Amino acid sequence: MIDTVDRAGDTPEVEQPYADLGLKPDEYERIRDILGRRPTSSELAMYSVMWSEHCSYKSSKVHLRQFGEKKPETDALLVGIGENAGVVDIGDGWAVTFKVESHNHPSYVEPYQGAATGVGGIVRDILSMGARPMAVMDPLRFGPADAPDTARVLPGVVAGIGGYGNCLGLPNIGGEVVFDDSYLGNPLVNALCVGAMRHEDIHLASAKGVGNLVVLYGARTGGDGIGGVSVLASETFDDEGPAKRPSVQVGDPFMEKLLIEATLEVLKSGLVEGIQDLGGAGISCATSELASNGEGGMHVWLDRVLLRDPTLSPEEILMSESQERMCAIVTPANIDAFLEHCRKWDVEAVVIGEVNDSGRLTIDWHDERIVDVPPRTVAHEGPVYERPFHRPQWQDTLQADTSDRLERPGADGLRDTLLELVAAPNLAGKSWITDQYDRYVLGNTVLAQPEDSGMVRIDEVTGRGVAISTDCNGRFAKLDPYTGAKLALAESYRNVCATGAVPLAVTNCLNFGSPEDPEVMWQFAEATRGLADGCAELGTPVTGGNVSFYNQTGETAILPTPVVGVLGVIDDVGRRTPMQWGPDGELIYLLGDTRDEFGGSEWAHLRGHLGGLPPQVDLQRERILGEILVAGSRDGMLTAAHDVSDGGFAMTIVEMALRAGIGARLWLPDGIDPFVQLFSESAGRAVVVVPRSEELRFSEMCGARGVPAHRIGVVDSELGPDAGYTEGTQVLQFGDYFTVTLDELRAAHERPLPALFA
Amino acid sequence: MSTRIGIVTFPGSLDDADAARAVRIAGGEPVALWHGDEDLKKVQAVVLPGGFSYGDYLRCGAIARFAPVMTKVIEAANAGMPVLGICNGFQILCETHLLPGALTRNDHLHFICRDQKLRIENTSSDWTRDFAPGQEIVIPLKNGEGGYVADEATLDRLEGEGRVIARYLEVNPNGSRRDIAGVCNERGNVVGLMPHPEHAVEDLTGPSTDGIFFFASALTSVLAGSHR
Amino acid sequence: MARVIVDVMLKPEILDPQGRAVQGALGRLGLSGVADVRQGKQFVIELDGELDGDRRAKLEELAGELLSNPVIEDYRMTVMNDDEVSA
Amino acid sequence: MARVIVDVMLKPEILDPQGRAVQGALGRLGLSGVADVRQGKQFVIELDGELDGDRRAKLEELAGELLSNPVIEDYRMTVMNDDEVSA
Ligand SMILES: Nc1ncnc2c1ncn2[C@@H]1O[C@H](COP(=O)(O)OP(=O)(O)O)[C@@H](O)[C@H]1O
Ligand SMILES: [Mg+2]
Repeated sequence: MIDTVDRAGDTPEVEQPYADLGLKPDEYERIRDILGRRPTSSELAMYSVMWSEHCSYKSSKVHLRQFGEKKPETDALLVGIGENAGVVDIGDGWAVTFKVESHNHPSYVEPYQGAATGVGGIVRDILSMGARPMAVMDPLRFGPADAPDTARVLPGVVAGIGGYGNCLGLPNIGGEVVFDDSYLGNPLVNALCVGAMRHEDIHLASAKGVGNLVVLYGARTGGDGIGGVSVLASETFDDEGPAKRPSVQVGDPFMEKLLIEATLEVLKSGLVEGIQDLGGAGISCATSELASNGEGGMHVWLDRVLLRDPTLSPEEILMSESQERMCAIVTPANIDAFLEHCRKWDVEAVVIGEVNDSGRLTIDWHDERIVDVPPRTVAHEGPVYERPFHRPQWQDTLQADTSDRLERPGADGLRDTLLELVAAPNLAGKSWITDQYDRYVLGNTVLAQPEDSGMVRIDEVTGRGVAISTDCNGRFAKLDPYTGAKLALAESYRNVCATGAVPLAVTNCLNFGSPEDPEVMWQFAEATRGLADGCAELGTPVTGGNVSFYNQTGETAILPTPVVGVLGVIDDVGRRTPMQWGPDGELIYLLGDTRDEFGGSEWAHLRGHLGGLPPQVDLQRERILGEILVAGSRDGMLTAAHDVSDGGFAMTIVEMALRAGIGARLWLPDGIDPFVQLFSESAGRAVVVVPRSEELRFSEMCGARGVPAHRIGVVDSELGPDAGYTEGTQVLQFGDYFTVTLDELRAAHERPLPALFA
Repeated sequence: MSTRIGIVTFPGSLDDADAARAVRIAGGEPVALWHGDEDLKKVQAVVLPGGFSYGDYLRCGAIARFAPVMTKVIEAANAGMPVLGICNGFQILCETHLLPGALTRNDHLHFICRDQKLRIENTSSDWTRDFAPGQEIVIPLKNGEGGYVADEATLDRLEGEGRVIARYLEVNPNGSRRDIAGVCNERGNVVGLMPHPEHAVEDLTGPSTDGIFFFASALTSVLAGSHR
Repeated sequence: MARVIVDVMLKPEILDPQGRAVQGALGRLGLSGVADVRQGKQFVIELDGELDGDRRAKLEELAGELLSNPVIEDYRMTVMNDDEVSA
Repeated sequence: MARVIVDVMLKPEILDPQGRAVQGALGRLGLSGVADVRQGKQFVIELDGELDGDRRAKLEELAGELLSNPVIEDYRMTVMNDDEVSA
């Protein structure tokens, strides 16, 4: 029997399974207070899913507020936090929107589909702002590269991201692949999408205009991921056998492609008053958010929803997470035209409701009222927790256990150390993965992997474009979450500057363990504070993001992993700085200071050590370094640039040399331990390549801004014979210490991933 | 008046805008054709672009082959109009049997995107006449089902008649028989090519600008070939 | 009600990389004596009413043209009418 | 000699975009009354010798773990020993 509003009023005593739906007793009581009666089963479904951690941000909200409170002054932000994705002004009437989201737990259960639908979801978020999706990126974290479960998860995730993104026609322009023990039972699959639009095309998720129609269009609604939001996103699954696994959502990228084209057409034609994607919490989320952001009321005929599975109950329809669906608000005058565009693209569409100003969201099922709620209480007024947090007992011990106790190689061990690092799974070439992604489609990709940032052209006439990088070293964040978050931001910022783009805005995906663990909550609080402070210092506001909690296996949380994405603008992509260095004789400079910093470094990681402090971070210095990199690109002073991070200076040089296929001679400065010079992971550094003609101008600019610029090498393709190799052999020569051929480096660098996964 | 080159958009076509850009850069006038169109809008050549028409769910190109516009494209092709199928377009041309053979799952079972070296083997087809004989080029390749297969007799005939228009060099990226990257019909007006010349038309966004020659060839052919 | 099953297989002379990969994996995972594996597709088609002469001919045609590609694939069609379907 | 056929289908509740695409195409190409299409995989496995208890159990296990993905798919295994094979 259908549980109607009337029946709920008459039967206050009915016991409801709120706990099974993840609601706490006091949360259930609050719902009863709001409604003045017990909720119907449909209302309970809506509240439970919307008040889940995933949708309500109940544990993180009090911390995320800082992103607004500490927001730097900027004119660039057209739409801030709170919408599906923030919107940034990039000039010339163009706006871009970008956001990163997690799909961690589904990707562990079913790697291919989990990752695929992760891409699908973030693309719809971007689309729902009115933007044409332009590119995707995929920051990934896995367990140890040689673990059997990684062999199950990684290929599936990669195939899923490629399978969905390639079929959708979005170039993949970057991402991350990091291996660490802590992700073994809990990989991280984050997906970023960036889209572009003209200022006047920005759309918001709001149901404006009494009498306007609510259209649900796209795929039919099925039983996918019912309860997935609350179960998959809010609970860990270690104690659950396969039998209890919730059903999996399957993506249909072809449908999503049609949805994109149909949506962009109706938006362009001015047929849409408000628009919202359907992601987690499906129709519950879309209707309650649209209603509370608009006139405040909406009526829905739920039985009109087109179903894939006719046996679904109204509760299930409300909670279904079927993919590839969108919801639009359309005036009655425009509805026929709207439906015509949908027909053209073979997209099914149906009017399921109407906007009103009743202040209520009412939903009928075959003429019976099953939902009657104030929509804001569902969408925006969920519970907010001040979760207790405290600094872990072990934090001091961890920080005291510095890498000084590790044995460092002497001068004769430097070469082997380099070859070891070059082949370490975290630093090895990722082309086995990225070659499975289309980086060319749309014809606007200017930079993609393995460059510092992905860069796409937005305006074909002027060449205006954007660059994006995502970064995070979770080991740094574990050693000191506050500094670790700032370091993630600093690296991402530096990567964007290295390509010549000016950083404008930040998105983030905060991947942590259980918020109910006060020590994890401390990591979260510290990381959030660090990121908010860092964004204030760098003048780049946070425009949106995502929080993913409960990333843990048993009691063990993952490394705190605040993935930071920085977006920058470049007014002519033709002036980008690539990482590939040019012809012989150009000079190689190392910018910034190198200190003895190995806490959380890749070198220590390879020795199974994590302890001490992460590298120092000085965002004012990062900012100035960024200015130099941008000015160098703009004024044509740089041939190439590449940021220094994991693996240190030596790794940066190797990557540049391999990209170019040309060797170089490096002279290591006296007075600094060569091991430190080569492998320390001090922040705030970059390697740039300067033509001789620009040398004076460039070093004067660095001097004037107080940035140390060490002339540290020269591009040299004819070093081979001098160094004892045959004519034509490309060689890197590191001072008097050692030489190594690019062939040897390339083999070591490219072999590991195919050997593990092909 | 510039040459009108039609670019068909099927549901799921992805590289249609890129093909249009390439036509423009080569000096032609791109004309959008829709899969449901019943006429070809007076175009003088047709490109079937890359992508995943109809999701490629059944078999690449299998469903697109039956689109209304294809009836007209087949007619025009049989009458001598230059038709180029790139990637998914090549798959569609094989499904329609305008070209022999078929494209199967890459032998390594992965989608692959790489800058691919090719040798142009035939410079008399409508889409390759602007190349120098034996010219080596680099253009992007991106596909999951690009392995060209045909029976031995067909392969021998293709070789014998000079209808292999391009061959993979250095790396065979998908297990194609005899390293075949593209073939043409007997008349040389219908060409199928697995790699993507439309992604090699600007220094900024491609590994080279070698791809332009394919489109320029078609313009040359149209100008030269009203006799066809 | 009728149910039709169409099995589509690559012709024997066409290389089947998927089948080969499966064969390798079966062996590695401890199944001995696997001489060959071929991977094909199976379509299960539910039809309203009986599958009579005309529709049957149409489906046969589409099985050979749409569901399979005669250049590389063979198909086999099995028709179950009515009561057989429940089986 | 034994031949084993393993049919793998998406579970009924899982979206099958491939099947849907085929259903649409069959309809457009003139086959009326197509109520549903599901697209699955078929593995044809040839084995040396009879498929006895142990190896049969192993194959059954691999059919449920390797050939199909238990999270989203069901499988059905048909074993033909010896003389049946030639059929
Ligand atoms: N870590 C974060 N930093 C900044 N904004 C965040 C973060 N997490 C979530 N948000 C913002 O909170 C809002 C709600 O997020 P979410 O419910 O994930 O949106 P959606 O359902 O559209 O994906 C969005 O505007 C999102 O950008
Ligand atoms: Mg959203």
